[in-house]
Amino acid sequence: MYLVAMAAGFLLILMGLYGALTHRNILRMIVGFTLADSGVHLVLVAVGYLPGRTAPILDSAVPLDEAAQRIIDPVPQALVLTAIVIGLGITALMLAYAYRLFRTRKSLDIAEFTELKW
Amino acid sequence: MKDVDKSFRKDTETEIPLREELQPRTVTAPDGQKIEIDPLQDYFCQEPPKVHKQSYLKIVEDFYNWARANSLWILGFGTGCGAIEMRPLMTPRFDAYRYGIQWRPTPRQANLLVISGYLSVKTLKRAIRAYEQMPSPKYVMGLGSCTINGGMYWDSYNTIKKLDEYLPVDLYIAGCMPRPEALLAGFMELKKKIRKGEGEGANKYAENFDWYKANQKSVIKDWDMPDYNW
Amino acid sequence: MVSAIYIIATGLGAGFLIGLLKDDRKGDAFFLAVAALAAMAWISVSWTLALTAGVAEPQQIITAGVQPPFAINLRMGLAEAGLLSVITLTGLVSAFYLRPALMQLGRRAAAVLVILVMALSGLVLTRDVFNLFVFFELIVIATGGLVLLSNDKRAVAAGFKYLVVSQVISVLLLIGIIFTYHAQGSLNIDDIPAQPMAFTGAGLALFLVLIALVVELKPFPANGWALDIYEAAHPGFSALFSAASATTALYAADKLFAVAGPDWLPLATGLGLISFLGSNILALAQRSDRRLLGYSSVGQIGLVLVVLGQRDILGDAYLYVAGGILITHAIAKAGLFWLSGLVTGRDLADWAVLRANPVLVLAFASFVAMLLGLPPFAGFYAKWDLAHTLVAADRLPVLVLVLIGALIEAGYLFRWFGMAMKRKSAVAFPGFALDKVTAVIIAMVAGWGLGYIWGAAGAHPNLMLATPLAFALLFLVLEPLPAWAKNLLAIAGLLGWVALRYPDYDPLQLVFALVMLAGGAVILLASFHVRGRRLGFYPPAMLMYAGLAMLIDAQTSFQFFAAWEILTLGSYFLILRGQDSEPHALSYILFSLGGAFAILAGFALAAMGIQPFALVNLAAIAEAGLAIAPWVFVLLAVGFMTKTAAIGLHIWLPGAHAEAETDVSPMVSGILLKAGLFGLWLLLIYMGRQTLWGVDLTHVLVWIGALSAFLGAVLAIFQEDAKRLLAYSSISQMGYALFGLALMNHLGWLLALMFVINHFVYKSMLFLAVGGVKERTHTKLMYKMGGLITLMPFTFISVLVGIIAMSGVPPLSGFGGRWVFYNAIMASDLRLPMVLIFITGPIGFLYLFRLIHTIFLGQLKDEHRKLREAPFWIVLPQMLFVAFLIAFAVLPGMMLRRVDAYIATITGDQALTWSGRVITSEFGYWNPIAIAAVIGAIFVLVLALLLAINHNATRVKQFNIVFSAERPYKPQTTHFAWNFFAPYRKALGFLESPVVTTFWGALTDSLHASADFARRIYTGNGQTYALQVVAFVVAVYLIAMGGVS
Amino acid sequence: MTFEWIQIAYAALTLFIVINYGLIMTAVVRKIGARVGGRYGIPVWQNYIDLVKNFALRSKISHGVMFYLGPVFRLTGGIGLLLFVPTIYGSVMFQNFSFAGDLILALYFIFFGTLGMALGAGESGHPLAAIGVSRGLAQVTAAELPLALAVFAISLQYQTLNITEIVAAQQGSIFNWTLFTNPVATVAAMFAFVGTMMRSPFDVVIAPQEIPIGPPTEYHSAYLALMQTNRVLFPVAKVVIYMNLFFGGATNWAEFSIKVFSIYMVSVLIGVVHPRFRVEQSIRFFLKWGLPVGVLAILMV
Amino acid sequence: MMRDLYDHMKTRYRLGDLTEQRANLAFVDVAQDELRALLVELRDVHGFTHLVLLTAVDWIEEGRFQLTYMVNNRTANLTLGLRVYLDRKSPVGNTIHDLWPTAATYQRELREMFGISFPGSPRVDEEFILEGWTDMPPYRRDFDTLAYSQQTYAERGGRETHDPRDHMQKKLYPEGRP
Repeated sequence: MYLVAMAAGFLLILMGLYGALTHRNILRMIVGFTLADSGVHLVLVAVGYLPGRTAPILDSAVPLDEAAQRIIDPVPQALVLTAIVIGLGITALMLAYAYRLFRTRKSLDIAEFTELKW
Repeated sequence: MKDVDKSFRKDTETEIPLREELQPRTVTAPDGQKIEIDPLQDYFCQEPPKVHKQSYLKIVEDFYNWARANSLWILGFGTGCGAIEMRPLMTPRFDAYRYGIQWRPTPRQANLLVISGYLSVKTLKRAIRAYEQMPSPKYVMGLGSCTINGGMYWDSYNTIKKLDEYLPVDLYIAGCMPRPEALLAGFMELKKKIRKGEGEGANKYAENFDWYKANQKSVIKDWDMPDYNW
Repeated sequence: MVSAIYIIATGLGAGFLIGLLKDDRKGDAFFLAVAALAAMAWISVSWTLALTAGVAEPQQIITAGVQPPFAINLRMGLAEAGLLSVITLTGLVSAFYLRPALMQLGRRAAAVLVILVMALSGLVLTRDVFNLFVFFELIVIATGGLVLLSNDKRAVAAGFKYLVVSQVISVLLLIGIIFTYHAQGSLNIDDIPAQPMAFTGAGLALFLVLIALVVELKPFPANGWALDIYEAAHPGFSALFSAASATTALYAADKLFAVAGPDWLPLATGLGLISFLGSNILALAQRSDRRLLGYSSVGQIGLVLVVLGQRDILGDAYLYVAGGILITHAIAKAGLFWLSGLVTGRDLADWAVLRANPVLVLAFASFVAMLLGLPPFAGFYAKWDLAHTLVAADRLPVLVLVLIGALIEAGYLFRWFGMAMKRKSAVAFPGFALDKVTAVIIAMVAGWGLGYIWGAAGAHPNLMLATPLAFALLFLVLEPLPAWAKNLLAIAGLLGWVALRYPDYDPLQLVFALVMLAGGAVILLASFHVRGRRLGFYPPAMLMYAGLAMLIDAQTSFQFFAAWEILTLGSYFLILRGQDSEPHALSYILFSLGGAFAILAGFALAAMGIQPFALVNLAAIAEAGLAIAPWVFVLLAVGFMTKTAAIGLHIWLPGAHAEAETDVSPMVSGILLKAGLFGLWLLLIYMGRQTLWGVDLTHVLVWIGALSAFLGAVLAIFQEDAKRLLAYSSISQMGYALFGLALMNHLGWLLALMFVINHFVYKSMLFLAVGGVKERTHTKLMYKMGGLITLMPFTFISVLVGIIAMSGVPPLSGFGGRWVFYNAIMASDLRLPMVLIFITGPIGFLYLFRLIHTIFLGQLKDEHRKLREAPFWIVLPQMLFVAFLIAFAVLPGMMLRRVDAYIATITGDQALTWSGRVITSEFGYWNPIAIAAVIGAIFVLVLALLLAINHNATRVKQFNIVFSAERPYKPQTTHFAWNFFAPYRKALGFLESPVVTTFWGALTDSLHASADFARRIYTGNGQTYALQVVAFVVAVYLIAMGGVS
Repeated sequence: MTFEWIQIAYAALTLFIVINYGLIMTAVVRKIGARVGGRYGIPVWQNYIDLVKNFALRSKISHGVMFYLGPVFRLTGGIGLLLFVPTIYGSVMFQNFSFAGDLILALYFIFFGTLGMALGAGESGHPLAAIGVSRGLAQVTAAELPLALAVFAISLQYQTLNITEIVAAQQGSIFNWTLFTNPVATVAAMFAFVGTMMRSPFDVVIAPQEIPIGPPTEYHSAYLALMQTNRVLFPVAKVVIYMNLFFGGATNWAEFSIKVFSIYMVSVLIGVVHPRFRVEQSIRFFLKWGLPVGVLAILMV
Repeated sequence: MMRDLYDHMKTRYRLGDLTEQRANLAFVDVAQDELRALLVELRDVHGFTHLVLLTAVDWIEEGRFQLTYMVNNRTANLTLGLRVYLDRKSPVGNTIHDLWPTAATYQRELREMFGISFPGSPRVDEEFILEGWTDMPPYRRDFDTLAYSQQTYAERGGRETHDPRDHMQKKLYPEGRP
């Protein structure tokens, strides 16, 4: 199961990157990156998953002394939360940029913004 | 023969302006200062010719005259058709070298100016310049009748007819043209003159400088050189 | 000590606090931000000081009260503290610098700035891989925000491209991190064990992390996005981006490379080299200043990456070397970006406005020197150590590539500097804002200070404490004084130094010291003719003299090389002062640096890692017959020959000497060239004959010397420019000296020494004379002069004496040289090169006659009729030289005898006998006094005869010449001067074909053309850039791993 | 070899003999040329007359100091060259001032007069003088090359630069002359000899008719007289060097006069049958023919 | 041959009568305004590539100058002289230096010796042979060269002048012509 998730994650990453690198519309690129981000998150979670164990929440269901055997690795879970937040921040920033770019050129084609080159 | 047209009067009014390159000009020095240039004053020596005294001792002067007579260096300057008669003198047939005569390419090293034939006004100007640049004592020989009285150019509008009006001639060789033998005879006569101490044309020229100059300027209307060409 | 965690805490706290402020309280926001940055800077600096002084120990900061790997930990060591100081201080200065922009955009921008600096600090401090990612993303976001500070509309697009690429990087980084964690079970960097570079999961994961960090360093060619930021962002931010962000990212990469193990270091080396070379080459074609700085940043980071790749061999010196380069770069780059904010135009030549402020010029020069690792800055020590380590570890190719890259970088940086100094400024002078200027000055002071620290910290003598250099630097402070006062001090300094050091010199050093330093003082007499303050003349001049003084004193290879670089730098600035000297100064500095790098490589090769390396040890290497000995010889010889302008390496000289100022030409010709000779001399004394592939290298030098002598002379006779003529003549004369040296016998060396003295005297004299003429005529073209003899009699006399001495006609001193020369070649076993030397003698006569004839004889021109003699102060040294030449001609023994004895101690034979006034060799004899007396007597008798007869000669004027019974038209058409040796050109003009110039021209042109072509990969499209990053990663992976499997 | 005052008198005697010899020899040479051409030719004393006449000229001009000093340099160069070289081998009287320096001094002193003359001609302001100098200098660079190589070769051969020693080594038999012991060097030297004697085909420097007479165009009177003196002295002095180096020197004045005359005639004979080279032609000639012989000479020693 | 050419040209140009001197030498009068066209055609079409001379004659009685342009066809060995007449009071010719550069020299000479001006011809107003000449152009027939010479140059007395023809006749045939 976690392998499927991981495979799906990688698939999403590739799809996302492909989309971001082939679509010239800036919004589509951002969507592509979001997709890739999601894929990364999925991979992160999948890496931390151990078959047959439960969520790393220390409550009555999982006694503290058994926790090491019963729960999955909590670190990737923590990482993924952080990554999601950061990804959100960056996506927001990109969208803000997209808006500004659109205002300067009335266009969302990435190939239009090449005054800086060479 | 055409008669003289009494009614013709030559133009004596028109003045020729000084040539452009001899006119005073203003130039800018490298430091931006404007400076006046008077070419005739600045570029040419203005001194008149000097009359040179003879040596104090006659015997020395005689010795010098002997040397001068036996070392006649001719300026290789052919003014007219007579120049063609000078060339054979260098050949084995006449061989003027044996008399100590040789041709020099620069007036500074020549003593003898041979006016070989007619002198147009234009050439006269050059001849005067060349003569004045020769170091004294120096001698002038008129070759052919053109230099004596105009010869066949007696009525030409541009040829002088009496050389000694303009340069102190030591010797004329008559003929139209004189043969090389006549030239050689002339040189021998000149040698005799010099040895006798009579070859003082340069001093004569200096003494009568004003007269000569006036004559020269009367025919050379565009006098474009200093009065004496050192 | 305040814990380092408070850096992050302060940053975060201030960031949030500013966020809470009201929108209209911009002033408060700015104040808060500055206060926070100042606090952060204070903590960093205090840590640095404490750690350096040994008061404090490096600190591990454990967060959340749990030991790693269960919580994030930070570390504060010396490296961290130093970097943090750079980062926070840059941030602080930039905050002031950005003040107008920050005030305009309000509190958010201020907050973002603080957050950026905090994130950068965090990146330095953290020891946790994921935390690395977090700070990295924070930096991205903050950068994205700050890019918008720029007034440049294009910045928006640049920021977006940056975000796009950052997304790709973060994907790579995250995947790498998670798999690393998966493989190691820890996120702590210190827990990651060294990995072999192999096709394993862990290896792949580590590769992804490393490559993500490397891509973050903007490696060539996957770096189009970063260049756009550099170009478009506000210079205050670009400074931060270049100085702080790049430094931090590099440190992050360093942390991981440190743990990844030695297997990964070649990857860093390789990528660093590609980056360094590639971006430097591409920068050649750049005309926009900030983009150029961007390329340079990328290149420099590449260089540090190379150093990073050498951490296995650098050992303890790693921090010293990497830090020296990195921090110097950060300071210089920040300073340059801040400078660029003072310049309104974006073209390189627009920097000409800086000339309005000498301090800024000094700053610009300092930054350029810092970037290139020139003394006395920190990068110099680092470069030296790096080279030695590389050679000792047998990594010569790396050194060679690094040096090539550095040379290219020097090419565009000095070209830029030259443009700023010499071009007409196309944009109006904007007036300089005080706060911006202050920022620049702070950077400059920091750079100098760092140089001092590095000098004090390293194993080498601190250059800034060397008396000559300190004396030269004193003139920077004294610039406001009038020129005469500085000149007086300079002369006193030079003479004082010679007097001080005199007892310790051996005769050889003494000769060079007298020529270079005392001679320099004589030439400086000519400088009295300049009125005013003469800004920018004395510091470089004294820098050059300081270098020369240190060169003579040098005992170790380090001292020698440092002195060499100092004198090169000083003379470059001097040469650049000339009128149209921009291209010539550039080619001078390039050839000189190329030569210097050859010397560096040679010394490094010779030292084999042992430092300090005394120069006398060269002899040991030669005696041991090591295989490297001939290579050391070749490298050093080539290096020295760039200074003596041996043929093939000479093309800088004519222009440099010809365009220099009146009193500079003799310095760079009469004195500077001798430095190369001094080096060659030491080389030959210590190493003697070396054989490479069966060829005796001294024979090669003999041939080079003969060819230089011959071709220099041939080229000289075709020059119309008097100073160019003298310059080519210098090439020829140096050829003679090289020839003499390379003969490797007693008399040959004596010959070379006579050339050292004679060439100094007569070339200085002639350059001064021609310079004096130029002061008056305002031209160097000889055919525009003529007939100056009566107007400038003293100058004429010095030229006359100079050319008699130079052509070797008895009785002046040049003849002594020729006489020694004949005796030397008789004792040599070489014959064929003599043919060239023999023909050179009369050819020298040709150009010398041309010099004196076309300037002083012949026809005086209209506009020169009222010229005066050259200024007194220019004539005075000439007269001193004339007096010396005549004395030296009659009494050559006064100096030569001691030197002869000294040479005898080296060669072990006594070639000359000095009995009474006669000098006798194995083959012939020479009695200078008798010659002078006989010639003098005959001359006087003949003159008396002439006077007796021609005393009454009429003095005529210039047109009283026989002119085929015509009269001259104008002086211009009467002076035979232009193309004076036309028949010679007909017969031997083919020798004039500019083969060498064409060769070097083609080389540089092709570099340029390829740069211009290659930079088209930066299409400006953000998507393409992202694609390039991906392709770069894949390519690196395939190559790196392909090499493994 | 040290200096004694009596040597001044001896030197003056040498000078007197050589000037007279030169005056007569050059006249004889001209006379021979005339006879070959079928002319009677100048009297043998013609040179004396010309000299007297030039000294006796009355008006003189001067273009300036260097112009004035030019002939002085020129003649000093000639006299000095003569006196720095031992004239008669084995004679105490005619060693002249050779104690002052060796072969190298003589070779470099040749340029002394040339330089002074060139400067004087330059100050005359005459463009043709400058052209003459330009030509002369250009030609001499190539023409002197074989001599330099030949001298190098023979000084290697005799392992000395001392002229007296070189002459001494050639004594004994005619076959000890360098001419026979080192014919290649001698041939090389003769290239230079012919090239620097200002005779056809290498007389483009003074090329009369074309650039009047080159450098001396402005010279006259006593200036010219000094130069004429040098003109008879200098070639003899030069021939003496060649004689000493390659033809066994001279042990008495009779041998001296025969040898000098014979060597001098080499250039004369070549001159009368060859038309004039342009400068670049003569440069090419010397580089193409003279140089290889010279190189061969130094390689064969 | 020459006649054919003449007939051919006659149809288009105003030509005077053809004066044939020899089989290959002829002269013809030409109108001044047609001269240039004619010369160009002769040069470019009919092979008269060479300007032999350009000279002038002073027809003082008729009050005009005659300019003669003599052109030559080398391949056919034909020489044709074109005569143009100018008013003597204000003689202005048409410059043809652009057709034949040598013409400039001829025109300079004509300007100096006859006072015929050729506007546009290079250096036409610079002096050519005479230096500093102030009088009327000496080749004009109203310039009296003998009078000028007598008024200008010093003469030596005692000169005897003989007309060569009379002198020889007297010498050869003292009794008078047979």
